[in-house]
Amino acid sequence: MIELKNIDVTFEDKEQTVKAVQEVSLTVEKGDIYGIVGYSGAGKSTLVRTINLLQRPTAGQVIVKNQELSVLSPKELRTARKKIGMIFQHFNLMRARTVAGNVAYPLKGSELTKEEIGQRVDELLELVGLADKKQAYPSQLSGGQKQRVAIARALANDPEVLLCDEATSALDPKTTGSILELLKRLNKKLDLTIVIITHEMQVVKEICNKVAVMDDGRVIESGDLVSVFTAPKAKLTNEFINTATHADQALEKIRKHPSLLDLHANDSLARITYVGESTSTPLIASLYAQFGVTTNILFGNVEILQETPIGNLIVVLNGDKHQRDKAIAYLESKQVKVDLIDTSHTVIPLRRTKIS
Amino acid sequence: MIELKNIDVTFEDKEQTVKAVQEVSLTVEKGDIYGIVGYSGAGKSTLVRTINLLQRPTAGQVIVKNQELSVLSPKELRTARKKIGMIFQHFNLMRARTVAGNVAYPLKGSELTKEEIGQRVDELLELVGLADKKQAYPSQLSGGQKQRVAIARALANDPEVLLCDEATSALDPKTTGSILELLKRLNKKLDLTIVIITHEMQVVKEICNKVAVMDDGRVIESGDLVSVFTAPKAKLTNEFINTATHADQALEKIRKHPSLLDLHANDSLARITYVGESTSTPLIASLYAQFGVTTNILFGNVEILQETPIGNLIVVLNGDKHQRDKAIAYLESKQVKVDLIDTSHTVIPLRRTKIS
Amino acid sequence: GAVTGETESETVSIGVVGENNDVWDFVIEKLEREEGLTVELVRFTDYAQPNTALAQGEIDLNAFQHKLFLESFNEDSGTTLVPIGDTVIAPLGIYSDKLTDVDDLSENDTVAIPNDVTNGGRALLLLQTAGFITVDPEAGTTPTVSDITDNPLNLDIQELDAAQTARALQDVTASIINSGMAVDAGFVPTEDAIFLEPVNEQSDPYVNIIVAREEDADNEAYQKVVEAYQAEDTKEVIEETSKGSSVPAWD
Amino acid sequence: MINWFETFFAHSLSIQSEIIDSIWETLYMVGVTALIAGLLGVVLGIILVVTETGGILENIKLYDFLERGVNAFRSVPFIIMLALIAPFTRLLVGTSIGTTAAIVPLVVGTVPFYSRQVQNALLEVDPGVVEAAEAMGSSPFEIIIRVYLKEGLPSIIRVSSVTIINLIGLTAMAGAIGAGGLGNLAIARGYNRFQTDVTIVATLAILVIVMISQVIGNYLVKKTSH
Amino acid sequence: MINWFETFFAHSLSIQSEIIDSIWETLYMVGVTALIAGLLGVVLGIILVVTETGGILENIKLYDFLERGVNAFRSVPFIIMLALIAPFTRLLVGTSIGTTAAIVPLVVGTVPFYSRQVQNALLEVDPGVVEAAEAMGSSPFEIIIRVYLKEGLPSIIRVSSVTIINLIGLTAMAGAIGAGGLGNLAIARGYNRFQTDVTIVATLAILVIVMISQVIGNYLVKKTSH
Ligand SMILES: Nc1ncnc2c1ncn2[C@@H]1O[C@H](COP(=O)(O)OP(=O)(O)OP(=O)(O)O)[C@@H](O)[C@H]1O
Ligand SMILES: Nc1ncnc2c1ncn2[C@@H]1O[C@H](COP(=O)(O)OP(=O)(O)OP(=O)(O)O)[C@@H](O)[C@H]1O
Ligand SMILES: [Mg+2]
Ligand SMILES: [Mg+2]
Repeated sequence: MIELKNIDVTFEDKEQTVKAVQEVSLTVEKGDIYGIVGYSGAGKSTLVRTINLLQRPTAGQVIVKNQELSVLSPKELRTARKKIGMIFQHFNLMRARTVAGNVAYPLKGSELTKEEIGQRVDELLELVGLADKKQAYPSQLSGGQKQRVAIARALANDPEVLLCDEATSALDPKTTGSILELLKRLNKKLDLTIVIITHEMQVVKEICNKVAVMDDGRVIESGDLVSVFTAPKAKLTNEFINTATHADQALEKIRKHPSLLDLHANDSLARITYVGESTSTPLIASLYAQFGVTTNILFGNVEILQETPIGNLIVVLNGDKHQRDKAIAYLESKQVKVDLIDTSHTVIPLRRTKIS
Repeated sequence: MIELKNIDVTFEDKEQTVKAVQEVSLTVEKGDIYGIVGYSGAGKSTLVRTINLLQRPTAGQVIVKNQELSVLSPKELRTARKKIGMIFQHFNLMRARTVAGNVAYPLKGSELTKEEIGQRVDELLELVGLADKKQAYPSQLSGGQKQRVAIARALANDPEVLLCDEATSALDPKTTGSILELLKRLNKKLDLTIVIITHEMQVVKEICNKVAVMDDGRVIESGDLVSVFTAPKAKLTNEFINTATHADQALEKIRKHPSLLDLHANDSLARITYVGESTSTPLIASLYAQFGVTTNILFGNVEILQETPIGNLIVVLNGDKHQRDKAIAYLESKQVKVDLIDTSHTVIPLRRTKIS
Repeated sequence: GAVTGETESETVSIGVVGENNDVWDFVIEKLEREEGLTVELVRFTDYAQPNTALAQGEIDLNAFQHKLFLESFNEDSGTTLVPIGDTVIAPLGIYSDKLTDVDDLSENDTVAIPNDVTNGGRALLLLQTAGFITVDPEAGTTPTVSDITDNPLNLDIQELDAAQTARALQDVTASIINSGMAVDAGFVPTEDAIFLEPVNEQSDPYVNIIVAREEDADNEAYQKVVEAYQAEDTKEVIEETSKGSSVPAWD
Repeated sequence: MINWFETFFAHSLSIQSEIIDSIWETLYMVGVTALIAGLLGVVLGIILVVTETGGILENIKLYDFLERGVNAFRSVPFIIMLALIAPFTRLLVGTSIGTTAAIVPLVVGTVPFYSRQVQNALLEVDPGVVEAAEAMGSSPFEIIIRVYLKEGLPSIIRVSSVTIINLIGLTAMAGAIGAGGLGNLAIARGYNRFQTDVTIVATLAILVIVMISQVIGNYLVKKTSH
Repeated sequence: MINWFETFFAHSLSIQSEIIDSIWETLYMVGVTALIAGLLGVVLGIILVVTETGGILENIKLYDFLERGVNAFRSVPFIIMLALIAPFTRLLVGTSIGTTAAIVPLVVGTVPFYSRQVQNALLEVDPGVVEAAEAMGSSPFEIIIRVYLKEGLPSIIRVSSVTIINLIGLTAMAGAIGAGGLGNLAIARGYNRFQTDVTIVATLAILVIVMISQVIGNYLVKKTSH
């Protein structure tokens, strides 16, 4: 559906040159919900803006539905763009139009009659929970309401591709949930292809089937969600996943919280990670049953990514040293990854030094 | 430090009247990090804007540092405002000034010399990780970078109160983490009072000691973080907490995911919630040791709120019916709350109907 | 400032309108050479200003108007400016692209006249002299279009900028053009006008004058200026440069 | 009182019908010119905005050409413009003198000014919104109509007020070609003939027209800003 | 060729020094007026912005008064303005005629126009940014200098270009009080005396001045927009 080939975007001015995107190649299949994550300033927005050629790449090709966009005539490009909805990071609502007017904007000139447009607008506003703000102007809306108008507008034209630049960043978790639900439904029902920039890993986990991680203008890792999440190759990806599961913060907290870390000779602190079937086996009970090792969960995060359960626990294993080793061996035989944590220093670098 | 008494804010225009804030009373003590959560459009921004009188309330009193703001002369109000930093939801950066110029804005006219201002700006930009964008203009920044400039600017003047309107909504989790860390440090070191609007429950959990929940212009619940989180009184608060732990979504997923729900006669699905000391006891191992009941964690979220661990698990308990009952009784004796989940229908209403 | 006339090295400023000042240039040069008197022209484009400026003492003399104009100015603004010497008379003429004889003017024809006070009223009186209209005698010497009491041919009289009357010939049947303008526009008044204002006793009000404030009427230096103007050699220059559009009128 | 009034306003009272005529002439010239120059100025202003560097139909050559043209027209003193375009005026309205003929130079004198004003007004339309329209596949024409004109409307109305008032000033000079109007009345009748009362009456009448246009402008700005 | 040129431009060649003088007169009038009217216009424009409904120093009465005043001044035809304020001019510069004296009516004629333009320009400054400055405890004076003027600078420069060009047009009328200048040369010498070549030369000289101001304006706009 979307193919980016060796995209470079460079911003130049007198003082400096910013290479916002560098040699990015990415393929999004029809029906994908493709997440793009990365630190602030990594080049995510710039990259996504090349997909509908709002940002013309300095080098490289953008191919959408087998058409190379940069060779299209302006008219053909417009036709192509009509099928690519976009939700902007800063909303870009028209302040002279009401909420309804903004949502109706892309519908004018379509084959729909005035009544049909009205109906469609009502329907869309209903979907994003703004039916009561129909006649309000953007200046009268809260941040999240503006964002929802932008979402409704992007969906108005029944796009085949939807580009979302932090489409839920201003929304509370519940509204976010509803919007994601909506997107998922559209994706399923209409085979809508979605590219979604987000910094909420929760959003990625909940909705994406593929994910790309950007750093400093480059895509450093990409692939299907579960493999990226369970076997991250790049250090940054790992960090992202950790910040998302909050395991790092938890570990730090545990270390700071003395009562939790009152470890005895027979205790060891460990981090347990597992994917898939293992969850169906009651591991902790087995450890006790087979090795007499008790497991105290200090922090736990077990979740289901794309129908695959993933576990991430920080536990204190208690038992005879010999038995603990056996227990760990047992876990590893079950494809469970165990990292013993040396409590004298921190395992994972917790902050980029420049920030702390 | 901050006292809001019976605040009302009503927006009126020809067509309609919006009661954005209604009868809100709230007290923020010195050194508090006060979280305000609520659905999009609940009135959070409007409420916070009354604290420095950017929004004059239609009725009610705003008292900051024992001064009622509305009776101050313009000059006194300005002096008061200089000690209240604010991070706006839409950043409000000055596009004619560089990043450094924006951050330096509130410093001009202070006693600092030019060099000292330069140093302070460098220091602040270092803190928010933007030292390399010092000379860039806002139009050349990414969304998250803009937000960080706004944060640096709000901190420039060493405020005693910091009002943050979704100060990290455009930031990736790691940068968010660093910013929160920074705020926490300032709070500890300088006794900075912080009011933070956010829709990221993670932010609330990580940084706030108090929280207020707003709905439709009213504060429907407020209090210290742990009690609100562990014993929510309002239904909405509950929903918020659930969406934050993602327990609802997990439950729904579990129900949709057949392999996980291959329950047998001896199995029961349960949700286990506990607070505080219970985590120190290896519960799951005990259940097996004492009752022969194995516990399989399908979803788990164990975390530490303000030094208090809180657990939220969805588990399958396997064992003889009789033993299971005993196990549950045992858990309850340990102050652990157990909700058995009837798998034939959903326990918690999952979506507001108007959105689904 | 105002000149007292006591010393020889003073400057006399004379307000004029427009840029057609060849004669003055000649006179000024002569005064400088023969009398050691420095004269400076202050050029206005507007007919209302030079008198006001003179009355306020901002210039010493002015020379742009005829007697009639001065009279009405004094009357309207309560000033007591006085003429101290006659200069020339510039007869108005009726010109046309379409007619060769003024008597060919017929019903509903359009006639353009200048819209400034100096020439506007005079143009109406010229039309009266030519026998096309009658103006209310009560309006005196500066009637306006609304003072026309009889207009048998129902002439459509258009008031235009003085420089436009010549340019508008294509759009009107006839234009009344001030002779100076006519020459600039390439006409020879004596040949091209289909009707020229007679220079006679009756035209005395239209004789141009040098004007001073009343108290300065006898100022020596100013008299020298008048003398230098009213000389034979000046006459030659006038005839030469005006191509017959101005006639010396001081004799 | 009435007597004093009658004495002071003697001239004005005697030319009441001329004053009324002048009002109509001014309204006619201003009205028709505003319509035509308004249209042309908006079109030209839009062309300037869209062809400028970074515009939606960037065309530097055309932009430079138009900008120079606008400046060239604005450099010619109006009275000369009157004469300069007389042949063109004659072509359009059959004559180069009179109230209707004045409309041609008034339009020519107003369009460059107004187009600049419109350009400045439209430059303030949020580029992000223009971009959003582009992303939705709007054609340049649609963007002009549905984004620039719609979003820029309050600003356009504001500059239109300014322009109308300028135009009223310009009509005073159209007296040179016999167009009449209040400005001409104030100058040719009041000022040149030292009939101060006529000047006052005519100027007040202009003021009333100016005020009314301003009030209408303000009202429209208020109605279109959100 | 040269011969043809000499014939055609005969008048202009004979008054070369007058042309040079006129250029200086124009530059002098425009320069000094721009400085003074620029300052006054910006001040007045700012007062209009801050006293308007919702402004940082809202004061509806003052606003209405000023707005009416601005409109009143803009209603008076310039030629009448010249005469009207002559006593004031004399008070200020000792005389009411000549190039220097012309500056007074030019300023009076330019300030109301420019202040409106400045007002329109400043209205486009993002209210959110003004609010941010208020939240940081900036005084109204600081907000004016450090927010309105700073953020609105590109717009102010744009309207200044427009105003300078208007002002150049206005100087043509200052010939009425003997101020000279290129516009006057073009009209009184070229137009009134049918010396087309003088008209052309003077108009071209005006055009050059206009173009230069425009180029400088464009450059400054580019330098101050980000
Ligand atoms: N117009 C521009 N001129 C110069 N640099 C720019 C411009 N636009 C973006 N950049 C720079 O390019 C880099 C990538 O920006 P981009 O907006 O793509 O980041 P992002 O990944 O979307 O970040 P965020 O999550 O904060 O929105 C940033 O360093 C930014 O400063
Ligand atoms: N100027 C205004 N005129 C009319 N209504 C307004 C105005 N500003 C805000 N509102 C309304 O007031 C309500 C509260 O807005 P507010 O911005 O405080 O919400 P919020 O809680 O901050 O939401 P979000 O999380 O989406 O930012 C909303 O329904 C909004 O539409
Ligand atoms: Mg971005
Ligand atoms: Mg908000």
